[in-house]
Amino acid sequence: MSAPVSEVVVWLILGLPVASFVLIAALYPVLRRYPAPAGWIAMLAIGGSLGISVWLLMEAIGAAGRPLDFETHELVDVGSLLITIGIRLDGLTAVMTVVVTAVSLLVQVYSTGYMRGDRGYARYFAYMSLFTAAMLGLVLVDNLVVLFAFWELVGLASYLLIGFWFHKPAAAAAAKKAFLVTRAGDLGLLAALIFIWVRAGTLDIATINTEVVGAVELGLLGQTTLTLFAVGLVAGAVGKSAQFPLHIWLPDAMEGPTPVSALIHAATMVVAGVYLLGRFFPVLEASATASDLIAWIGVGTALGAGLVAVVQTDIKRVLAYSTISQIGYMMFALGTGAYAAAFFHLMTHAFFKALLFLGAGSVNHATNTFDMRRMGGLRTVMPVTYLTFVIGALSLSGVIPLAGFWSKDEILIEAWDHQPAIFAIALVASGLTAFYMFRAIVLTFHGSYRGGGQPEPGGHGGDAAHPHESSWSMRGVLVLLAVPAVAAGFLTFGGEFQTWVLGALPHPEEGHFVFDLGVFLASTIVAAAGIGGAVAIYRLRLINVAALRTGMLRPVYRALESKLYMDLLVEDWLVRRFFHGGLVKAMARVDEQGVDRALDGVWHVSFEAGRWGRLVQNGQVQMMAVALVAGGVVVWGAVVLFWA
Amino acid sequence: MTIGLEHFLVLGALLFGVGLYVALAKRNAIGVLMGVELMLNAVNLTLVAFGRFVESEVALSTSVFVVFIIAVAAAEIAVGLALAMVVYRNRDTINVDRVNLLKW
Amino acid sequence: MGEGFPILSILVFLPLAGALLIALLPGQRVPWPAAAVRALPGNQQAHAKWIALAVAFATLVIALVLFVLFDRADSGFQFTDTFLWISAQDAGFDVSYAFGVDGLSMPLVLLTGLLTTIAVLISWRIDVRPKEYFAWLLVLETSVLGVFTSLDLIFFFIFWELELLPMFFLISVWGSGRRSYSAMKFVLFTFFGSAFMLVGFLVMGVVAGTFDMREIQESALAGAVLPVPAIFAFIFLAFGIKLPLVPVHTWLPDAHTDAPTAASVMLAGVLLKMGGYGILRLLFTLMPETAAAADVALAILAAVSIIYGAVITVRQTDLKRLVAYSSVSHMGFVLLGVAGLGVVGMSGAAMQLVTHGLITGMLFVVVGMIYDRTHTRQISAMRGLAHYLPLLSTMLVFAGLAGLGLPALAGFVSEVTVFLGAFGRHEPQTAVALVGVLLAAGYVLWALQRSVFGPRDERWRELQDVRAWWEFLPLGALVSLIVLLGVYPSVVLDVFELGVRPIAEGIAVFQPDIVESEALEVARLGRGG
Amino acid sequence: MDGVGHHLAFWSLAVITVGAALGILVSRNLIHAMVMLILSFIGVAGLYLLLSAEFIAVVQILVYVGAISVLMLFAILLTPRAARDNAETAMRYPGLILMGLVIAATVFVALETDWGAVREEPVTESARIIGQSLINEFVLPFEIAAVLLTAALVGAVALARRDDEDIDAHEQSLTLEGREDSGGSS
Amino acid sequence: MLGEVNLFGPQLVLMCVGGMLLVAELVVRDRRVLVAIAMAAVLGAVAYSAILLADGKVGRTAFDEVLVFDQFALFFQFLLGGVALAVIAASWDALARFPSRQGEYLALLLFSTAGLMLLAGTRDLIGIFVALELTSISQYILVGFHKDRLSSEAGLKYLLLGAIASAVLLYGMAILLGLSGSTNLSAIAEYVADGDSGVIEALLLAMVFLIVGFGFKAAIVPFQMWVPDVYQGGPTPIAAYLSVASKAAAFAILIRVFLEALGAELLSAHWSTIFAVLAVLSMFVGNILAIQQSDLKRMLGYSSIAQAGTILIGLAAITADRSIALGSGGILFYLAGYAVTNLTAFLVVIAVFNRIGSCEIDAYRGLGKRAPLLGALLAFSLISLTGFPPTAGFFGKVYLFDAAVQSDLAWLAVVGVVNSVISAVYYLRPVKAMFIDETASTVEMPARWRPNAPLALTLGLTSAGVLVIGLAPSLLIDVANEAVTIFVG
Repeated sequence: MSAPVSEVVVWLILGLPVASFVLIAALYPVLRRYPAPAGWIAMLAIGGSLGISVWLLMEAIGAAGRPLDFETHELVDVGSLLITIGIRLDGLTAVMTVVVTAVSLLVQVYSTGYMRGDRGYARYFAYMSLFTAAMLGLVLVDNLVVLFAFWELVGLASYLLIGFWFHKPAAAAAAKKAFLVTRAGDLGLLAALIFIWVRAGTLDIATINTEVVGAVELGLLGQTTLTLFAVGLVAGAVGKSAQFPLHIWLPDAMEGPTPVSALIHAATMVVAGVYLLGRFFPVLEASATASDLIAWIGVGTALGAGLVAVVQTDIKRVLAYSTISQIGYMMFALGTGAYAAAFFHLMTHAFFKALLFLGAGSVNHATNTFDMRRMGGLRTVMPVTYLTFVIGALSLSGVIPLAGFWSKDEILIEAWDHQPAIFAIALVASGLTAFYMFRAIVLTFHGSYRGGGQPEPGGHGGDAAHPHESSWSMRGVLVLLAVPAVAAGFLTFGGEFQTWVLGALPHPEEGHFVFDLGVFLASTIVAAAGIGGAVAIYRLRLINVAALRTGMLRPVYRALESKLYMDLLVEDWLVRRFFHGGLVKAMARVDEQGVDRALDGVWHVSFEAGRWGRLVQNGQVQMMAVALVAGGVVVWGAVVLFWA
Repeated sequence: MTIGLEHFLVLGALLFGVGLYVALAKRNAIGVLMGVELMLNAVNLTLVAFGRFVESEVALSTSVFVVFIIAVAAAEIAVGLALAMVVYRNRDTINVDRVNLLKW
Repeated sequence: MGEGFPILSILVFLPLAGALLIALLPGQRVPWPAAAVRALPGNQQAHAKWIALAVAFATLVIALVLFVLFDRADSGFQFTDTFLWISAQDAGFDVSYAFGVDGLSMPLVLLTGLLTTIAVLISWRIDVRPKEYFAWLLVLETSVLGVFTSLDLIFFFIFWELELLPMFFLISVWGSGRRSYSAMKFVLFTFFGSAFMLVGFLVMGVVAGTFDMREIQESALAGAVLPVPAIFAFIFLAFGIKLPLVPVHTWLPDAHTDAPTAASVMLAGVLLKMGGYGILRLLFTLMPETAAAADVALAILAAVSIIYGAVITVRQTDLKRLVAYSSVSHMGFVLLGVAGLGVVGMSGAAMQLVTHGLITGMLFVVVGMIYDRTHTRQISAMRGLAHYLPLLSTMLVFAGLAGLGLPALAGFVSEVTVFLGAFGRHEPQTAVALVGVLLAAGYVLWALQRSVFGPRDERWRELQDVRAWWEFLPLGALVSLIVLLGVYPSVVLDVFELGVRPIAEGIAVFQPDIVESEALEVARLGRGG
Repeated sequence: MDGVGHHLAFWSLAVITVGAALGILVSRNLIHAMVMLILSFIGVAGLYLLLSAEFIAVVQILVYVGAISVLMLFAILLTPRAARDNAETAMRYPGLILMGLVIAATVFVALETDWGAVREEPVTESARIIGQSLINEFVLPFEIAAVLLTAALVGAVALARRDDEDIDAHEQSLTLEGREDSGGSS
Repeated sequence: MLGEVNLFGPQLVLMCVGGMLLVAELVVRDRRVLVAIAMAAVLGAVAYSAILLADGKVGRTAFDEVLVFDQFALFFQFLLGGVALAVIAASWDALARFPSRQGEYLALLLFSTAGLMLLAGTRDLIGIFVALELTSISQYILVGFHKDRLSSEAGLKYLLLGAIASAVLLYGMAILLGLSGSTNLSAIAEYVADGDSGVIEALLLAMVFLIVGFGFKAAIVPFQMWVPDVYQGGPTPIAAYLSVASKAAAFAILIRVFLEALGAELLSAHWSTIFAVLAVLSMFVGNILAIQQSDLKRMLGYSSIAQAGTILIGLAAITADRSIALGSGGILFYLAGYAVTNLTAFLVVIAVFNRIGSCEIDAYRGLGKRAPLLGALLAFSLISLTGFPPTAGFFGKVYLFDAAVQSDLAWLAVVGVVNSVISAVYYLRPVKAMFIDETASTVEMPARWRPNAPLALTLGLTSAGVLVIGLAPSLLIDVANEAVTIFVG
């Protein structure tokens, strides 16, 4: 099937943000002083990308989500290694590009308000363009190595944006942590791609999904090979998508600007892992081990992160843990075979989580803080923010008929079919979601105002003593995002969305709408319980939280507040004590004491030998004569005795 | 027992060894030179003995050799003594164990 | 550039001629050869650097022209320039003056030309004995170019040894810290290795009856005084020290740290490459059977170097030393790729030579520029440089990221190629080596976090960011090349493949089961079925 | 050579020669050692006679006893402030051991080697024949020896002579090598 | 008869002019005239050799084979003549210290050179002995020629040791003579070739005593201990002469005696091993002790011991069938390269000593600034001694090591290369002092100065030699190999 669109046009999706990045970088000396055009350049580019994406989505819909055929280009051809680059455009890609470009555009519009007055305004938009480009590349390409390249570039953008305010040591540290932890997972992906190439001789995604999987089914290739490959993919996904045990970077990543959190750490980049596993869904399906692995990791993460979110006092961290938890949902959805549901949730989550983050950003603009203990009562001064935030929270909590409900419901149904234990845990997590979200709403918007934070020197934001509603660009974006947060779920009714996404699979099937009354009731009850509980505890103060904290729930609290000891385990024990304190020290000892010492020893010995040797040369002529004659006699004796 | 080549050779060997000891152990430079002379005499004796006893054309060359050795020995001694004098002038001693400014 | 035109001789000896010209420049008056530069700005001593720049640039241009003219279909030596130099009658000691380039050496020659030009540029402010400095720099270039283009073992060895003296002087006169200790250590280590290499060469030459590396056959070495593995080991020692491999790497951090910036650039950029080049050109080409048998040991050595180097790097607090130690780790990849025995691995290894040269060269350039401004190399003493030195900090971040193997930058390509090429034969070693990538991210990011990031520090308020043309030029060139090779590696990789293919074919005779990739068998079957 | 006379002559000369040499070895007085040396030379001359090498014997007496010994006596007399003893240095014991080893080696070789056919009667050899061979086949060494003697003579004179500039040179060297002076003695 | 004397011509020229100088000195006191006469003599001798060569006299023998004019001898005549010229030129300043004895000095130098040339060209034990003594006695006197404390001590030590060594050598010759019944090397060779094992001990003793005697001159461990003292104490030009000319001639006679007379398998197996062991010892002892030195002259003394060890590799490297001349040819090649190299080093030392009166390495600090050219030349020669390309020393070593490898002595080559590494430690020390150390020497040093003209000229020639041999060794290798073809079976 020849593609109805020119390849160049597709590349433009990626090319426009790249151009934006290059342009801003090139004009940086000017834009540094007069930053406003930077935002326009970036938005124009991403707007263009969005336009093309939507067009392509239409095309993809037209093709029922089946991949369109594009040419591939040779990038590297050495020996048996052939790395090509080409476009993979199918329903999945089209949906992803639209989500990415749409959220991206909205976030950038929002950013023009949020970042106004920041010294790094232009730099910010350059980074954002870079990120968008990388993310689109990740989604679009058809070769595993190239995908990996974009995968890492996305990480780079994330690194740069988390560390955007690098003058804050916490931001710099968080950026490093994010990069390192995700890279640990990336190693798995790298290993997987090396492995599959060595074993199967191809890096083409489509080939792997069809021929290689087929070869395994035919017994031409070991099942282990596929499993190891899939496990490697899972490792990569776990790192990038902040799943247990590599989730620890995401909460720290909240040190970045809030729009960044919204775009990268909620809507797009962190779900790249989901995309990756979805991309290789046939592989995952073919490997039960990997499926189970990801299912249990996902659901465990969903629950654990939900628990930790309950005790967070920083609104962004609540959202971060919520993101981790929600991605856990998508992950176990993939693990349980709910491919389409996972992506449906990915899409809805992108919108409502971005909305929530941007709402948090709006609040931050007013109060100069993310600490919910210093907020309260903002409902009256920030009505738009409040309303949209509540919509987002409801959607997230899975309240019918908002978008979140439909996507989550679909996952739960599949889980129920597949593995009731997972369903049960997911249900608990769902309740927790509702609980912590409304805890956050209550603490932030209800009650009385608790003073806000100090404005940062050189930062933006206004007078925290008198909070006010944000600028039009920010409010407008919140409203715009609220629309899909409410309505995106309706795409599922005809099974359209599922059809598009399923079209990406080698053996596509017609998507259809699923609904299960039992599951619906269960999830709704749980959500209601969560909301009710939060309101009861934090608004109506039916239970004394402080007493609980110091009372019988103290160990639980401590465990939750220390993030279930994961940071401690990794940072303190693994990195600080084992790696730095043990391994590095030991090796450095070897380095300092080993080779050089040995050489010093040789040098020392020969030097000392010289020092003593020269004493023989004591200027006594008869000493010399003795040596002379003795030399002769000894040589003769030795020869006669031993050789002759 | 006939007095044969071996007798002279052993005698030469003994003389050589004693001369060597004198050269190696005596502290006076002139004493050392005496030892050297003894060694050369031992060589000469050996050569002459070869010339007397060995059945070949060697006789003539040994004699000539000995003459050359004697001449050279004389020259060597002369130069040696001259050098000893110079050392004496510089150091007021000709004891070789004290002539050790140059070392290490 | 017809047959017989001694273009390579000109290329190799042009820098030497330049060095002589500079050395002969009198302090006071301008002689006729230098009269041409009378009009140029600067004082008398400035002429030295202008001449050096002109010569280095001319060499670069020649190298570039050769690279363009290089016949990409011919896997043999091109532009050869040969005559019998030493012919000892009946003594079996015939040495050829033989230059030639093939796919393996061509990019390295280009790299040398480039980095020397950059080294000259970043030394623009040298005011201690500039004449000697630039002269030595050019002598160094000649020696390195000679190593990359020699086709005769003894000839090769001469250039190999010639490189020691310029480095000795560059480090010990213009260096810092314990420079004379470091210079001596460098010389002794290298000399030690090359001494054994010489014995290896001689043994080969004696038994093969020629020192011409195009004519030596491993099968002919069987009757040598030393068993072939011993010859291999002797020569490998020299290359291992140069590369450097753990445990003979300890000269490197000292030499790098104490050398002046340009010398560090040259050292990391081209001198270390001589080790990797030698392994491919001499060991694997001339002794394929032994090489094929030694691959497991080599891969283990490589993995140890990669991990050990990276772990030690983590501990460094001196920015330059950190970069230096990272070289140990990065050069381990070269050996790993080579140990893969196939075209992919060797191409990756060769590519790693170039990319490491560019990236580490750039790191040293930037660190040197930072040092020129802050007068410290201690990471703990730096903080928030990005506030006052935005461009330089960006460059440091860029180079650091390139160093940790970020895609779209050069390092990624070579590392991935190496991994792909090595994994088939050495699964455990390659798997261990993968961890090195993570460790690299660890030390690079740690260093960046503490040096360029962080709150403003008033101490650096007065610092000037990059502004001079001689600072922009090297940075710009390096950045664009790193990006170019990262995005479109084939421009160099194809040439390398041309060079390593015969080597791999030679080895394949002894190791028919070389598995780089199960050559699409499965995929084809799957498609068919 | 098996007559009683031969035996008597050989053994007595041997005793004289080696005994005198040992006398030098044990003597603590340089003059005594000198006398012993002359005695030893004479003994060797006697042995030459026994070996029918009359010409060599004469030369031996003339050069060694006549010239070299006198030279040595002069040297002794010209170094009045130098120690007069003939004591041994610290090299005594190494010297003894070495003497033993060398004698063992040379005696071993002398006795164990098959020196070939032994000539019963000595070839008659006279000063004339030696002289002829010196200007025929050995003319070259002869000429060289002449130059050698010249060189030695001239050199010895040049060394022993006191020149004005030598005194300067001596003083100069004292200042130049002043550092090393502390260890030495004068 | 005249034809025979003709072959003796070069040496005769030296001897006669030497005698004339002794006389001329009484009349002429002008240093220039005397030096000119001496140089003319050397040039005349060399020219004479050249004429003989051109006249096709190569291969002739004279005086009942006592003297031989072969290519081997010719090689050394040219080499030694060149060295003598350089040493005479280098003595320009030294001569000023003893104006009344200039003639003697030069004459002795000529006599000694004549002796050395003869040494390379005799095939008779008596001739060897007399030639050796001629050169030795002249050298004893020359070493003590300053007559100061150090010089006289050095002279006396050299003489006493030399006398003992000659006695030992003579004993060895006596045994050889007694066994073979001839002083002629060919006759000895015949004897050794069909010698039976019953005389092996005697032959070995003679052989070892010859090694002692010649090894003393060549400065091989353990017969080397005089070297540093004599180099340090004697006049520096004489030290240069000893380290180059004397050593060269010693190796010449070693090659001639051992290859020609004792070359039969019966002995060569033994002496090859002995030389290998002594080579190792010499290299290690020379190098390790040289590291300790602070006086450059003394350091060069130790270095010359190590160099002797390197050269010995060539003697040890005798292939079983001796079909190739690599080892001995390598020695000749190395000796020539070593001659120009070491002369360069010594000439700079002389120049510096003449100016600042010190040979301490510390005194060389800052020399690179004060006298860049001199410093560069010293550095260049030291680099050549270490064996870095592109110098004479490099090819010399490569060639000798190649010889070792060809003779299945790869281990010896390894020891050799390891020792090259060790030697870098001390050879680079003066380089560092001159060019790298910033703290200036405490010794007063004039700002910009040049050595006297003869020295400068010679220095230019020798250093050019180092470079030329390093760049185009082919010619010299051919000549050296040609010279030893007479020994090749």
